[in-house]
Amino acid sequence: MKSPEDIYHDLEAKFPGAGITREGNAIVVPKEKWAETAVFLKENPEYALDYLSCVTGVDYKEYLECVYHLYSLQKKTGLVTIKVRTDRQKSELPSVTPIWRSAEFQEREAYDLVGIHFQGHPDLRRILMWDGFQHHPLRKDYVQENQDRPPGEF
Amino acid sequence: METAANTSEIDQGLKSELQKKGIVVTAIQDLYNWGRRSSIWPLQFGLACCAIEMIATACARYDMDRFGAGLFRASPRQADLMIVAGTVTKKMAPQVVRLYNQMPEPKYCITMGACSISGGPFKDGYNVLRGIDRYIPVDVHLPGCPPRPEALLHGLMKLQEKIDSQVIEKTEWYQKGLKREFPVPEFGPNGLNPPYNPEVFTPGQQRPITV
Amino acid sequence: MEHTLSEPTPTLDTQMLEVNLGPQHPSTHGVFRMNVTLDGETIVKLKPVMGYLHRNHEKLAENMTWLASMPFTDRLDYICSMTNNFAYALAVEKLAGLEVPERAQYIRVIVAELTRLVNHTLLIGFLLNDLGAFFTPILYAFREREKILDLFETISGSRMMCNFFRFGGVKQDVTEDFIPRAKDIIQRYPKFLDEFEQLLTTNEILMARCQNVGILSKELAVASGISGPMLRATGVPYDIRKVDHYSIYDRFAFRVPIGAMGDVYDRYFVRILEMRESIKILEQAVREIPEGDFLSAKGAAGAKAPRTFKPPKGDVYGRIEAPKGELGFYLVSDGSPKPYRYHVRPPSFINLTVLEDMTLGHKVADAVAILGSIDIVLGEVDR
Amino acid sequence: MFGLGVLKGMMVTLRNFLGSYFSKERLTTVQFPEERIPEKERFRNFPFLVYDKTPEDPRCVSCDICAKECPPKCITIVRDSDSAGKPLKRPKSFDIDFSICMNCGICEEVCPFDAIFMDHEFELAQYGRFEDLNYHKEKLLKSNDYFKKIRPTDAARIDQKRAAKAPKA
Repeated sequence: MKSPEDIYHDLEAKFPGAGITREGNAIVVPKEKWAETAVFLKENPEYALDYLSCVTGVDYKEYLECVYHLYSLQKKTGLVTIKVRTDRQKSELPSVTPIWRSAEFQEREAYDLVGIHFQGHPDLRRILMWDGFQHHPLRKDYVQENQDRPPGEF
Repeated sequence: METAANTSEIDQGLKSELQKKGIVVTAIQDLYNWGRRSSIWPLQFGLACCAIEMIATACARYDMDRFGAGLFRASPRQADLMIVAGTVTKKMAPQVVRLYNQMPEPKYCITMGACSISGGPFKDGYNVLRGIDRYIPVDVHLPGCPPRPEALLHGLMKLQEKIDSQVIEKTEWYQKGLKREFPVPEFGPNGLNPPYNPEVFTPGQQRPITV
Repeated sequence: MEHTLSEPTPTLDTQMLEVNLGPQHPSTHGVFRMNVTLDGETIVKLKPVMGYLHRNHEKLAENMTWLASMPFTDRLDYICSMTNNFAYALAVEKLAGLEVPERAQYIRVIVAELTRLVNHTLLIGFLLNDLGAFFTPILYAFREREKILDLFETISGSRMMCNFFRFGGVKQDVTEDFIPRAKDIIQRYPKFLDEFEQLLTTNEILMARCQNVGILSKELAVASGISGPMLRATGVPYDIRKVDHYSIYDRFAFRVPIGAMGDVYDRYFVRILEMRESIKILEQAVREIPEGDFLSAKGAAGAKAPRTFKPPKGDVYGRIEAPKGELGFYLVSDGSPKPYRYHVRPPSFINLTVLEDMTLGHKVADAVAILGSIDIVLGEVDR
Repeated sequence: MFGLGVLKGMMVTLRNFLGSYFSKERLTTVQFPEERIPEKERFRNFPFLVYDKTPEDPRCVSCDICAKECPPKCITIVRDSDSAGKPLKRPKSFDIDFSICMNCGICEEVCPFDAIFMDHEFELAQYGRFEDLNYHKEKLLKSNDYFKKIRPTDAARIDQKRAAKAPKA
């Protein structure tokens, strides 16, 4: 199977000058190029990465990062990790739900807990917290409410 | 625990004498309590891991039916015991309080497991309520995570002792015109408000044990 | 057979009825809610609502040491606590590069496969409970589960929350009577499975209620990231024990059962066959378990003083074939004794993605059966 | 015949019902209060403190490691100090909040002084919550003989280790 190393070189060749870099065993793809790269990785018969196993939103204090773990079921080949970054205030990322349906709930969870807005997601609502909740609890600067405060205060 | 002592007027000597001859003498009070104690119908209501231990208690090996409590009623209208088995999250708390309100009197509540007593291991969670006795009165607290099935049976026996010791005239739920309706909390921007029900709960203080 | 939506007959224009199944409902295996829009009895729209048991396991793990999260992984999928520990231990060992001694590997495989037996037996009990056989199959299932839980309690100390794995091995060695008792259970389990199958598999009501109900196609299953017995029931031969070669599963000969139609009956039957395969693995593992130490020296030091256990900076994604599907842990370490980010990839949360596609056009009673066949546990769905 | 499968299922139930009169294995109910399941030695419910001779000097030296390592943070220790204010190697108060403890046994693992172990007692249902479930030092202290009674092999191993270390210290 092509190791992440080879995939990185193929991606470099396919999208020259797009700023795709490598970090450990992961491939960092800029947010603008992520939609095309995703389609390329899925459709290309060499990789056939048709199984998106896990989507995780991570808050790195300066930027937000979304980590995708991809597998190929046809070739039974192993892990390809893709990282896509966005800044904290205007956290926008292209959604991959149209490409891999398994991202539907996981992207809603990343939006709900870490606050990454996914454009093109069919139904981007909160999935774990109630709809009136106005914070993103897994961010490092989230402040929890005090449950012992007198009933009148907030 | 200052529950009203069950002062039935029959003196024990006469009672045991008659019992030898096969005549059972009892006060209406004892008969009524014995009837309620021996057929507590729990609500079929499980939240988390303790619910699996509750089902294991209801199954063959520990057999809750021997205490009359084996018949789990799915609708709150027919249940008179709510075993809060599992973590009560802020998103689920309004439903738990609404269920408790829908149960007919006399109703009892056992908080099974550390999570429903005080939030347990998850008490620092942003979506976890620190104990259901913030909104509804709880009769028996059952620590453990999860408590063994035998511990749940012991908790049930503890509740049965409490029911035995109740005297109708003094019990809270038998007063005329009683309206025990606990307000259902609403969802706020960062949690539930009100965070607790002042009549039922004051942070850190022991609520007087209801009769 | 494609279900066509029953168009309302011209003379009778009925309204669409919006019904809430859950969060307090006997069929939802805990606190799970389905907003169902009904046209008469047929389901037109079904929106799952979760989060009623969101206990913030990932936020809590961020300010606890690596080992302190181990007892919390028991509470993720609270029916199979050993496999949750297994996935978390494997992920951290991959991150910290720890070796696991031989005997510990065998103990891990034995308890993981015993947990698979418990999980599948319970699932079939709950599935039949949803189909209306109220509490009879569950009594059989829990009778067998008690035997295995007694075994877990003798070695780990707790029936359900075992907290038995440590990074680099297991917490304590198994007691002397563990192997003979495990052999005894393994010998008697096929007899119980035959009795269970005789009770259920050829039952006409079960066949009528489960066949051709909730059909899931292969392509939709792969696209939606479905994993575990649900994926194999659609005919995709994908078992992480065979693909990832983790732990010592390569030493055991076992087959991966796959279904044909992908309906509720296939999911039921694939699990029965998987139990028989697990028994084969257990027979080999119990025979070949070597002597030796149960926890590596570094692991023991880490367990004795968890705050000195600092894995190197970096991130890792470790996954195993949990009874419900692919259970993965994505862990980011910044070199401190506390994880920087701790994410759980729960199988039942993602298997719910296709709940709506499977239930459209079916009756409400079928939706309850389909949800039962997906095998969700809310501790894992909501984390 | 259509009903054959259902009938076979009923036969299984019948066999179990009749079998329960003969084979003990099918009659699994344990009559809890009178008849109890034999306790397993490694069963861990709630922690308790061990003292050797008198409850006044427990093995615990209030080093606070268990309080730091406890996942749900349910142990609070206050170190004792003598009249001159010098801290002593003894806890003045040692509280475990049983309504938070998750029975995980990590305090027993990390304690370097073999002072805290997991108990077998599980009949702890209470009516009150704050006073009744917050166990103080007096209620937690149990003798080493009690520890030997409930957990013979562990107690033997610990005593042997302590005996080997004691003469040198």
